[in-house]
Amino acid sequence: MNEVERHILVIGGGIAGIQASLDLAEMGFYVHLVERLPSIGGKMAQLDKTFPTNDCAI
Amino acid sequence: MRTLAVLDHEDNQVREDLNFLRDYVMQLFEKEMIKAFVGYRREGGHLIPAIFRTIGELDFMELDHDEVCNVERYPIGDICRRLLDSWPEGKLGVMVRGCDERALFEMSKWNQVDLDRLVLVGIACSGEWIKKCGCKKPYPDNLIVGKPVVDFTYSNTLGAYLESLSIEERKVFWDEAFIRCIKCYGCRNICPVCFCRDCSLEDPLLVKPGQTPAEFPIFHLVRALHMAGRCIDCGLCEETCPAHIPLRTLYRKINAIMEEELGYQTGVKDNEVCPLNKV
Amino acid sequence: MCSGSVSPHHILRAFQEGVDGVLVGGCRLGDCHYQTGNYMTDKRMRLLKGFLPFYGIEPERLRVRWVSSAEASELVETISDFTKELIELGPSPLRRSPVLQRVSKDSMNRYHENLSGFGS
Amino acid sequence: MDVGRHPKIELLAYSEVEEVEGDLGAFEVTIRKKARYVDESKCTGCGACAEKCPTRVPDSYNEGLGERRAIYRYFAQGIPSVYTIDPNACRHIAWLRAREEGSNVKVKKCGICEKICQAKAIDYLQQDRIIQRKVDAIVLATGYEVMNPRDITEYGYGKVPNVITAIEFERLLSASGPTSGHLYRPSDFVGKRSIPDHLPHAKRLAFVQCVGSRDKRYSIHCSGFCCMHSIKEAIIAKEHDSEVEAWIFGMDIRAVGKGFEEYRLKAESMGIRFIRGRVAEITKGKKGLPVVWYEDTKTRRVQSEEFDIVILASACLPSKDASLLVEKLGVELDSFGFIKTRPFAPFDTTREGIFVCGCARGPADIPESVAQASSAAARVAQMVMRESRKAVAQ
Amino acid sequence: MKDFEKPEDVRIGVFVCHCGSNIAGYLDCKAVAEYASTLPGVVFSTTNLYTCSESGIAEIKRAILDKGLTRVVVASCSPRTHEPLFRSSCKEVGLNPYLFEMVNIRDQCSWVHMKDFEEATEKAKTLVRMGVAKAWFLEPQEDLEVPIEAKVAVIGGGIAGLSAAESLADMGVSVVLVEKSPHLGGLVSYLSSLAPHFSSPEEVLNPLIARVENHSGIRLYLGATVRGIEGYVGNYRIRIETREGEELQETVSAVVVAIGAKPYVPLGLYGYDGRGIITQLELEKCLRKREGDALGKDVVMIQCVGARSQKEGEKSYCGRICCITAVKNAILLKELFPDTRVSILYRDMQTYGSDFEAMLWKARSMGIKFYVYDVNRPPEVREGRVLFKSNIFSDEVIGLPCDLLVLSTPLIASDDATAIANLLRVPVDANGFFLEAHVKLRPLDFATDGVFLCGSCRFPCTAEEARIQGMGAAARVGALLSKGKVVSSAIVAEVNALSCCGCKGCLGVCPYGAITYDEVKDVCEVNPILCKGCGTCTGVCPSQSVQLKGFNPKQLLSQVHASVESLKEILTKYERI
Repeated sequence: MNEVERHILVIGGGIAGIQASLDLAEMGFYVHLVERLPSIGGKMAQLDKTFPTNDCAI
Repeated sequence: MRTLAVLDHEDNQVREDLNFLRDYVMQLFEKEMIKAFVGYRREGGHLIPAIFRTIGELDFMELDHDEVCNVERYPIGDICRRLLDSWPEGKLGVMVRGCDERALFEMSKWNQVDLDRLVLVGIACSGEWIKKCGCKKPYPDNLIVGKPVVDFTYSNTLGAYLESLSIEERKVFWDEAFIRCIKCYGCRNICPVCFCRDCSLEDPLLVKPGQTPAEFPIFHLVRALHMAGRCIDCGLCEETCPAHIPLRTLYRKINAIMEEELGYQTGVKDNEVCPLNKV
Repeated sequence: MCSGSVSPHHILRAFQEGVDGVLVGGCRLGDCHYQTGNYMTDKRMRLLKGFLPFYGIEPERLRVRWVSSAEASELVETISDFTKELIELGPSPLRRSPVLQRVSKDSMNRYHENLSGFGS
Repeated sequence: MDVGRHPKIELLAYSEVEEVEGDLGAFEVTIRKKARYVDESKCTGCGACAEKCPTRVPDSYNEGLGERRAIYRYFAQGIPSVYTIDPNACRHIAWLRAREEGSNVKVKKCGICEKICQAKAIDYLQQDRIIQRKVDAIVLATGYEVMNPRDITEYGYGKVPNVITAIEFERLLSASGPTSGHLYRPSDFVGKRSIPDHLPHAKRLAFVQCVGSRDKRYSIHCSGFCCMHSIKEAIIAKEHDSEVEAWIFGMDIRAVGKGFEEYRLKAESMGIRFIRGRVAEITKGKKGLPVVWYEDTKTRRVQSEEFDIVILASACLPSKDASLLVEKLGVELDSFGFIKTRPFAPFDTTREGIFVCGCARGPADIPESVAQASSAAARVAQMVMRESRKAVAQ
Repeated sequence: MKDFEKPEDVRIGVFVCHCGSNIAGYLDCKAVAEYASTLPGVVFSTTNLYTCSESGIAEIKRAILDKGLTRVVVASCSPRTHEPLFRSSCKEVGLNPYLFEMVNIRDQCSWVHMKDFEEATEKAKTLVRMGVAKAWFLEPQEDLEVPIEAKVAVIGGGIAGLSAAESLADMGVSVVLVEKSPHLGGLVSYLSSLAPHFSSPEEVLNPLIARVENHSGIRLYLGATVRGIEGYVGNYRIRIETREGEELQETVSAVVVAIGAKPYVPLGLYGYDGRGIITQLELEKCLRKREGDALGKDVVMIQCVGARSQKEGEKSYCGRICCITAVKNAILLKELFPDTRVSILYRDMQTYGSDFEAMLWKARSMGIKFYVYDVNRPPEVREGRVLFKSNIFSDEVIGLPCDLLVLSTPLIASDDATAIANLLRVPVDANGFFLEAHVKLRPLDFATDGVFLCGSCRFPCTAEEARIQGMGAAARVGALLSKGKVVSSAIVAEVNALSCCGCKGCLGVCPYGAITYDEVKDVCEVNPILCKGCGTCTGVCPSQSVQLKGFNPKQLLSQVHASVESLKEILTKYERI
């Protein structure tokens, strides 16, 4: 869809940053995901299970 | 030229039917409606199915006699299927009894035989035949020779008896029957509606191979399930089974359920697909 | 994958292996992700359920249950209830009664008289 | 997990954005890649180093409940699953720095992890690296910060033992948490070397809603997901141990999403009690257990109830260090401190070419964040494509 | 029948996962792994804390390379979560992804047998034995690829559909927008103003409608209904009946459903008569025309009318936006007619989020009264007064004079939701709202590929949330289309021409019409693109000629056997060893 490679910067590696990066990448953009902590996952990674379906957050 | 030797005392009813049949088939040949005709002729005291290609050969066509009749029956449906496959064009006349016709109807439903290439010459069963076979409809729809006998009592006595037993007793009965099976596949080979090229009874994971008796009850139950919506109760399987296992009763039950639960009868020409095979 | 793909072969093979019960699960009728899969299963199971007792397997040993993926509790209840029922029914007849090995002479004869009386 | 392996995503973990110039279609971004003191390409994440590392430090992933070593992985399944040395904790780095500056502070030499690492990935001298990237658009997904309830003195967080925040309780429940899922009272194990065995299980839990939310003194907004979060934690606690008694104190229980009301009814059917009203105060009871003082609207009298653990559903606040970055980018904040967006242009910040999604623009639960992330991506694609078409047209 | 690899070529690796304590907490993973190593064909077996973590994946890859594995069996959680991840990891090191089998020892074992450690371990061993048995009979498969062109249909012209259409068109995708009513805008166009910023619907809708109407990439069908949808992702043929009644067909690669919802009419509740006792939507109509003085001095609103209740005909869910609408309308009423007394009776005030909560504070500051009513003793309406027992002042009955009673009712599924669901063969939940693929991780996709949803047809949502979901759906479609092709799973049915006797028994059973009869060869054939892999045909063929790749009779029957017998017996029976 795009002739020239487009680059997008995503700041923040929580669930929102991850999903945005994935969707942008699937749409053909090159994504740079910057995350302050040593690994991505944000607050959701600290959750054991998530409502309303109770399956694990990983 | 007819050979005289065999017929010592003739029964005029059979004589009448035979002549009527011969004239009818002669007309079929004259009108070029058929290329050949499948009927019976006598060989070493037995009636065997034979192909008559010219009017002359019709002289050898025979019917059996009530007294001496030993109800010799053959898988006419299967014979027609193979003949039609080997003769790509032209029509085939065939003498059919009630069961043969039902077999052909059912086979046409499963796209195994093309009814348009068959001219059915129906003959009604009577006397000895009805007693021996005991099927529900001992006469074909395309009835040409003989009168349909309707006043007879259809009885499924063994089936009724088994239904009266308790579930354990029934199991003992069937185990005693199934253990006699020597896995000769006779029932499958003679059955007109068993036309699969690669029978799943021979899949080692379904039925344990290399042992007799055939692993039961799975061998028989799987075949019974395949009979659902197909078996036309012609009884060839039970007749041919060397161990006299009451297979017909088993398959009558499966199709009784088909009728009760899913409201479907086999062997009827309305070519409505079996409910198990449509949405 | 749909309940429609469960062939009677699998169920009969399971019973032949001597299992005490077979539970066939599927989506609720009308809820099938593949439209009509479970309608086909329903027909096959009604046929099997009617036929098994004729051989000698109690129909309760084959249970069909429409449960949607959202109803976890119903599935749990179905399975525990089915297990309870099977415990009451006892081991499968294919395991329970002694499996005949050889056919004795007199049982052969008894079988013939028995049969000839019916002239099927 | 897919992000880690997607060919089109360059993952710059443990890095921060320093400067941003330019606008839509041509942004110049300088990023500081903080030194991990571990070579990312070599480290296999085996964890041998962490086992032998002598220094123990409170683990921020477990909200300080548990401990981690100076060389650590933020959490077990984290991506990239590479270890990092915490420069402030590691004895050896402090020793190296002391030697360099010639200061005479007494620090013991170490270097155990370097010896153990078969992949030879440890590199004490690794420096921060500054990298430049040219991008067409920027998406802020800086998330939120959980309010530290210490400022609300009457709830006694930090003073009364066993009063913890929802995230801390989450770590207690989690299998990968400090107590691997066992509900022990924090006062019984925090600060101890290892978890003493056969500790008493916490049986009575109180969930206090709107801690810092809907409160003029702190933040008037409602954080959206903490009601549901507390209900979920109560249900899981009850699944872990059926004798657990859970009370949820809240003005309105906001279960507004798809399937949320049914989830709340499930909680009620499991015996979780909902008390309408705001908790007044939490004090330390006789046995050192927290006592919750609240007004029972039925009897219209002030009641008190003692609990093993009190969980404060603290507010979802805009994250402070994200706000510093956002100022640098010249993006305005709204009255609540979240990133400002225009009505019906929900992802455009005040600076063209910079977009926002997730909790950075306002409290949102996971389904909303995911939906917002997807639509922010669409918005970005739309703007960038329109921009490139305009550029081509000129 | 195909010949099989030599037995020694079958080298199976078994990976038993602890899944934190989800599995290891309730059964002995080490024992299961040790048992697995005794099974024939298993050359490597191990356990790890999280097989789905990067270290777990790395271990699988290393084992495949070092041990030359030709099969991988992972015993962990449900295939739904990580099977694609495991399959692609095998593919990355050169192992065909379909030579992989997952055994679920979490949801089907440890989670349901939490109390009996030994039996759970034994059951896990049996499940692993069944997995290894099937692994023996796995055959390599290749995924199918279908080219896809950038053309999409959007059903529904409300704010969600408009946002999706505009966003897609701007991405260069050509869009076909079908709207049942003659005008665009949907429910929003009937409102007086929109929470939380009180912007007017025209302010929001008109620019959007203008952009959509004259966007070159969007073809509009107003007053049109969708009559039929056939086909599959990349090739949906949609039959549309236009306003003039002629029927035409559009071929698109994906479909976005945005048919919105409709308000619940509270017949028989609180004496609703549409004049003195009206719904919020009817109130909005009055506010739109700015005539309010006819409404009277005292206005009372009751929340959760027909919602959050188990009664017959009422809805069990919370309508999410009715509180917000009530508070917004109350503020508007107060601004237009400052001296009317407005009070709201509610169970829980669901003004979630920052903006809506600020609106609630504003409403309180304007003197709007809020009372909590007890759900078990709902308010009664008698001669112009509303009587109710508030559970704050427990025994006192409060009577409020009421010239106008406004009932806040939830949005319910639109009438043609079931029709569209049947056309697209997608599921709806108990309340008639569409069921998305995953409520959290894929909220805007359907389980069926190529079909997406947004707006209130998924669940009631505010106008702004509908716009967000609309653009989100556009992004999901964009992601699908950008690759230019669709990779469909290799798990499809296949007819073994050698054993098929052309009886057409399977033809009538296929819900997707994927099976055709070849006159010349006298056999049935499966069109792999149309086939969705449901396997219903395999259940009906007596000679097992039609088989599902990956679930053929050999594999399934071997599992049935393995549940009881030892693996050796099965393999000898099938002359594999």
